[in-house]
Amino acid sequence: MTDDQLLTAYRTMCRIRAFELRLNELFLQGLVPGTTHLCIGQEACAVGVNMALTTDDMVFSNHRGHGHLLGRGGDPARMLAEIFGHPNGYSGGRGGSQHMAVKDLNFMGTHGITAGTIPLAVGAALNRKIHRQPGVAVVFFGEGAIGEGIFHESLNMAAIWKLPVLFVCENNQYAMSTSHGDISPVANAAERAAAYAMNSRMVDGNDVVATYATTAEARSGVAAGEGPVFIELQTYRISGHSRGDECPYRSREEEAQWAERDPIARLRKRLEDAGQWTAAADTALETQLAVELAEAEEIARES
Amino acid sequence: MTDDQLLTAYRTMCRIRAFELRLNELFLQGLVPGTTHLCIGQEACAVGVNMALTTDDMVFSNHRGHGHLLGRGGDPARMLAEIFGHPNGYSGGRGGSQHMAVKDLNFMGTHGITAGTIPLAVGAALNRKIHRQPGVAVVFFGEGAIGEGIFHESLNMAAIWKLPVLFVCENNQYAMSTSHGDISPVANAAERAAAYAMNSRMVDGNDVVATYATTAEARSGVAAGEGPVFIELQTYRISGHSRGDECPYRSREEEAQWAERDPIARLRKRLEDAGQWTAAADTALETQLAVELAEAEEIARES
Amino acid sequence: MSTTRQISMSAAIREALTTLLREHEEVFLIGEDIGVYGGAFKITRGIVDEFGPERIIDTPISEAGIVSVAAGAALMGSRPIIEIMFMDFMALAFDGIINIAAKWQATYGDEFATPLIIRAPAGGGRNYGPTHSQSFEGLLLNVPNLTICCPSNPADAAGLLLGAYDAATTVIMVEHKTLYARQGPVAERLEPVPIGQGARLRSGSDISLIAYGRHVPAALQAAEILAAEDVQADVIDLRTVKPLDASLILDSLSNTGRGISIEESPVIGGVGAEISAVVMESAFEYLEAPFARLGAAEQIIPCSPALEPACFPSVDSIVVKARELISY
Amino acid sequence: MSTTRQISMSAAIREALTTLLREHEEVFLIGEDIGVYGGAFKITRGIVDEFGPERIIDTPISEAGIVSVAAGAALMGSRPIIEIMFMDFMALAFDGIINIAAKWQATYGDEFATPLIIRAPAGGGRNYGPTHSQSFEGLLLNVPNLTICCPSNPADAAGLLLGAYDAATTVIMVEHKTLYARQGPVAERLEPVPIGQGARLRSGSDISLIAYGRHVPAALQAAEILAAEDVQADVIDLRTVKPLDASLILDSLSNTGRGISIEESPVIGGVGAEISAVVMESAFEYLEAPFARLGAAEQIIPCSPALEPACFPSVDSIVVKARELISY
Ligand SMILES: Cc1ncc(C[n+]2csc(CCOP(=O)(O)OP(=O)(O)O)c2C)c(N)n1
Ligand SMILES: Cc1ncc(C[n+]2csc(CCOP(=O)(O)OP(=O)(O)O)c2C)c(N)n1
Ligand SMILES: [Mg+2]
Ligand SMILES: [Mg+2]
Repeated sequence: MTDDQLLTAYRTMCRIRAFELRLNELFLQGLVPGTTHLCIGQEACAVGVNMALTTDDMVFSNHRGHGHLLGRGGDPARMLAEIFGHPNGYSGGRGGSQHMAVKDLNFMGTHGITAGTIPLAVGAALNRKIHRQPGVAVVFFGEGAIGEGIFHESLNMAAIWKLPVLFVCENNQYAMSTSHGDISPVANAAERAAAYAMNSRMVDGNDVVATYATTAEARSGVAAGEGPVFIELQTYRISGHSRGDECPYRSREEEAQWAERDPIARLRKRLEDAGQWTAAADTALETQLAVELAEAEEIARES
Repeated sequence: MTDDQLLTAYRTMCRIRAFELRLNELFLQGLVPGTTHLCIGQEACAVGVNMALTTDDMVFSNHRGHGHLLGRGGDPARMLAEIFGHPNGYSGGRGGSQHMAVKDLNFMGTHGITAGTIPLAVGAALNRKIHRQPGVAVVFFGEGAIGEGIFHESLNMAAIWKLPVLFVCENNQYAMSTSHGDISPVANAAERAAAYAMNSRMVDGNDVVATYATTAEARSGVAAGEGPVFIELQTYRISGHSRGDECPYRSREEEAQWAERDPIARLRKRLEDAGQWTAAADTALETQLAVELAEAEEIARES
Repeated sequence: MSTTRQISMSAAIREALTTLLREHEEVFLIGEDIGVYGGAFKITRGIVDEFGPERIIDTPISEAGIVSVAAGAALMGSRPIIEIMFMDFMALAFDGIINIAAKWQATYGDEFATPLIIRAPAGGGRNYGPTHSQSFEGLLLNVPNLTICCPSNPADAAGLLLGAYDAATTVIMVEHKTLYARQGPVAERLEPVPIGQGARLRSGSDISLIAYGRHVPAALQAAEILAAEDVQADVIDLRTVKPLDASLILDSLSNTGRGISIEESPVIGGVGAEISAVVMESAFEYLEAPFARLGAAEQIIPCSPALEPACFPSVDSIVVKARELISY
Repeated sequence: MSTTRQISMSAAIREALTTLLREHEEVFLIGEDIGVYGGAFKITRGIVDEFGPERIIDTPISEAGIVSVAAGAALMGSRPIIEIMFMDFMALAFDGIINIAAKWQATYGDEFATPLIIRAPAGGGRNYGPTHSQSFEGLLLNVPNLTICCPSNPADAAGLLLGAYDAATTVIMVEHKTLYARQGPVAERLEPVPIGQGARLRSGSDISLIAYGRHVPAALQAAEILAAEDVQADVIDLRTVKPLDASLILDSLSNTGRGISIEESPVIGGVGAEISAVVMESAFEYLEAPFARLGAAEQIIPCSPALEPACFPSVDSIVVKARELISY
């Protein structure tokens, strides 16, 4: 990543974090209908992957998709409008947090059915292959989605047909309350790829640089027709699963350990160490994001 | 296998072959309703596995299940009655070839939905584990069944819960017209086990001795609580997939090559070489089986 | 009748599950995040503490596998009670329900029963959007050998679970998520509710309001409003939608000659269609107006609080439809 | 009208598929063993020779994946035509149908259409037993945004495929397997049949016989028998069961005052229930007898030739029911 890219990554990650934190506040105030899933702690995944993609690429998301969409350039005002259920939301208020898509961005949808978008990405890639069009399909899913049969059917088809798909598994250690170790016979999600003779990578998903680099490298092979790649991003959901989750299923020590690996703090330190960033810049950014967000909220509310 | 076991295996394999050949004739004469799937060429799988099991074990089958049931001790008369759709059939004529089960034999069912019995075997094993009862669950399925999501969900659960299940994949190279190579990114079905950190074995499924030995060895580990095992039996469906299949999807050369590995001919040769069997004995067996079968047919017809 | 207490539907279901677990060692619970987490709706909260993870089984996210694995255990004598986190996800398990659970015993014979209770939080009203708000009882009605229960109150929710255990067949328990917090009287000692029996909650001779689940309270409210207009409604709580209590429906319609079904499924091909057809077949001579149907709109269920309510029947829409039929 | 020729329903479907493949490069076929093997019912036989394996895609045995992968391709502009080998196996793909294909466009907006045609050989009569004889149109009727066609003859089978292409939505094409070999007149140049329009195949003012698929020929035969008894039947071929051609049904019933629905799905919660409810709502004043339903029995479909026929409507059962209504 260039210096500029690093700064962009940092700003986008902070924008995502600010968005999610504000959403949480709104939630606690009872201003958000339905439910929503925050990606606090996983910002480097969303940003690192998205920055390595082109506009031709088709991005499929899941239930925890705010970061994916913001990372792809989504408009916070229209996202908030959607979450509020307002007509100007990306899905006219019909979908809410779990169901937004933006054609202009080739952002093909967050979705409420676990693993449901994995086959869609494979199909999108099939379309590209048949019509020899550019672009790869990218699908974000959690390690919990691996439990679904459709995960297997999808990876199998992508592999035998050598389709241009990047399977991006954000392994945030838990599926709701269930730890990966309790539902996986293999230690790492990436080991699943062996059953499909699929290339795989394991990356520190809290390191935006590594995430970006791995995605960019994998993407170029995928785009060149070398077949799909499975990327496991190891990360942690700092927030609860959804509203009102006090996380009784994990220890405070574990949370503390992962807090030390907070992707935003790490990147900031890196930037500061490299002289690219200062505390003052951070304060300024914080203010700027707050203003931006307040504006977005205002627009969303009135829409 | 002891000498006696070898002879038993040979007789059972011949009984299965005779049953299937006769069924094919009846079919061609238009005397069999619906459809049916013959296991000609796969007799060593059915017999080798079944002989390694105990009466406590629960056997689940699939659409190509005549051999599995005969190998478990099924009554040809009641099987034929079922295939004819007669009231004395194992399922009262309701199920036909693809749907028969025999409680006394712990034979839990042939079934018409590809891969459908795999989770049932896992559930049966779960029941045994919860109630600390003896016996393992054994499920026969074709390599084509691996395409189904439920295959993945089932193996995953069996692995994480260390359930007593033997997954027996009869890789007869084709799923209907589709060759294994066209629908599998890995060369051998057994490689799928890696995704579940599951022990696996690859065996010549046309060698009844090897099939028996591997199954017996695997079964003892499974019964001892060491977790499930995946066994791939490499074999070949000599018959067509079902009625009227002229096998345009495979070459006559390939068929000829596999014919040389006919499990029955191979076992006969082995017995003859060891002085355990003669041409005269074979003729006598043939006659005996024909008589048996004619009787069964008679009973089935009148039932 | 024994003395009662007021408890929520959640608490009643939890108590019924606990009772079944205590009384029958063959019973186990299986589903996603039902142990420590207590399920998305906290119905099983605390149960794992008493019975341990061997009988309160947390699974991977594998709805198809959960149902079919449970069916395999049932085949060997277990009595699994499944929780599907949202009924919408049951679509992933329809093969196991339709081609296995509803067929094994009927095909292979009585020694091959696969008794299952499949609980599922269902329906709209919580702004959860298109994939977290559906209720599939209308769709599943067309599957032979399936039993479908849709309780409207705590006592029935618990009682139907006990009744489903006794019935020892495949029972889908449709629990409307907006009812979980509702309080109601429940007998000190839970009493089974027999499968297939509806209940008349209010007698009236002018119009039949035939509802289930969350629309039962709505029908009762509508009945109050109508009573003020001198229209006496006969309010039937179906409790079980398959098999339907056809004799109770006939009994009601033969008195009123007018009726409305009120359901959570989409109207087209839903529960009301079956009720209407049954009324057509059995109560034709008594009809003074065409039997009417209210149910979910023919569309996705939107998330927006501004849009969602219009998708479902309401006290208002029941009253309006009733007036229409009365003045027919 | 152009000149016609007699061809089988198989041949007509094959021709429609070929036409769509030739005219629209976005079209591809996807399914199990549809290439060299030509599918279990040989409908696609030979097609791969013209279009190659890139557009006639043989898949692993993965019904759920087939539907959802095709939906993903459709989302990007493809127009996939899926074959599910037996409709029974569609249960494995209901999540993709219900939660994806029927919802994506409605949820995300018109830019996110996922037009799919899903063909499935369906129904009984071939002694294939419980897992190879079902017909799910009655069940799928309850899914909003789905279109369901059930052709009864070669021209409609081909025409509805073209109509489904034009409609560009999610269309389930229920092809009764006993009809494949049936011959019928088909125009030299295939003509689209618009979705949602039934056809009156015979006019009569005494009783309406409302059927689809394989029961249309049966209804016509029953009409002949009834005519000999001086009962004139109005025979309606629904062609599309969702959306129903309600105005044609009303038109028929308003003339006859009596009617029977004849379907392949189980009666409870099936297509006939919806028809009966529609008749109730729109033709109540015209009814001289309660509208009646015939359909599959409430049980598994047995394999035995001695048992299977009793599960389904027949010319006989239609005639008996018609006489009953006439003398009502
Ligand atoms: C088919 C289906 N089953 C269950 C759920 C409920 N659910 C929503 S998110 C979730 C956990 C998903 O875990 P993972 O895939 O690891 O993603 P994460 O939430 O950790 O980002 C579950 C079980 C669902 N939405 N869809
Ligand atoms: C769910 C489902 N999909 C498709 C079929 C149709 N079908 C029957 S057997 C078969 C091939 C199965 O292949 P394999 O598992 O290798 O077993 P084999 O026939 O070779 O013994 C297929 C596709 C089915 N019965 N069930
Ligand atoms: Mg996770
Ligand atoms: Mg095979």
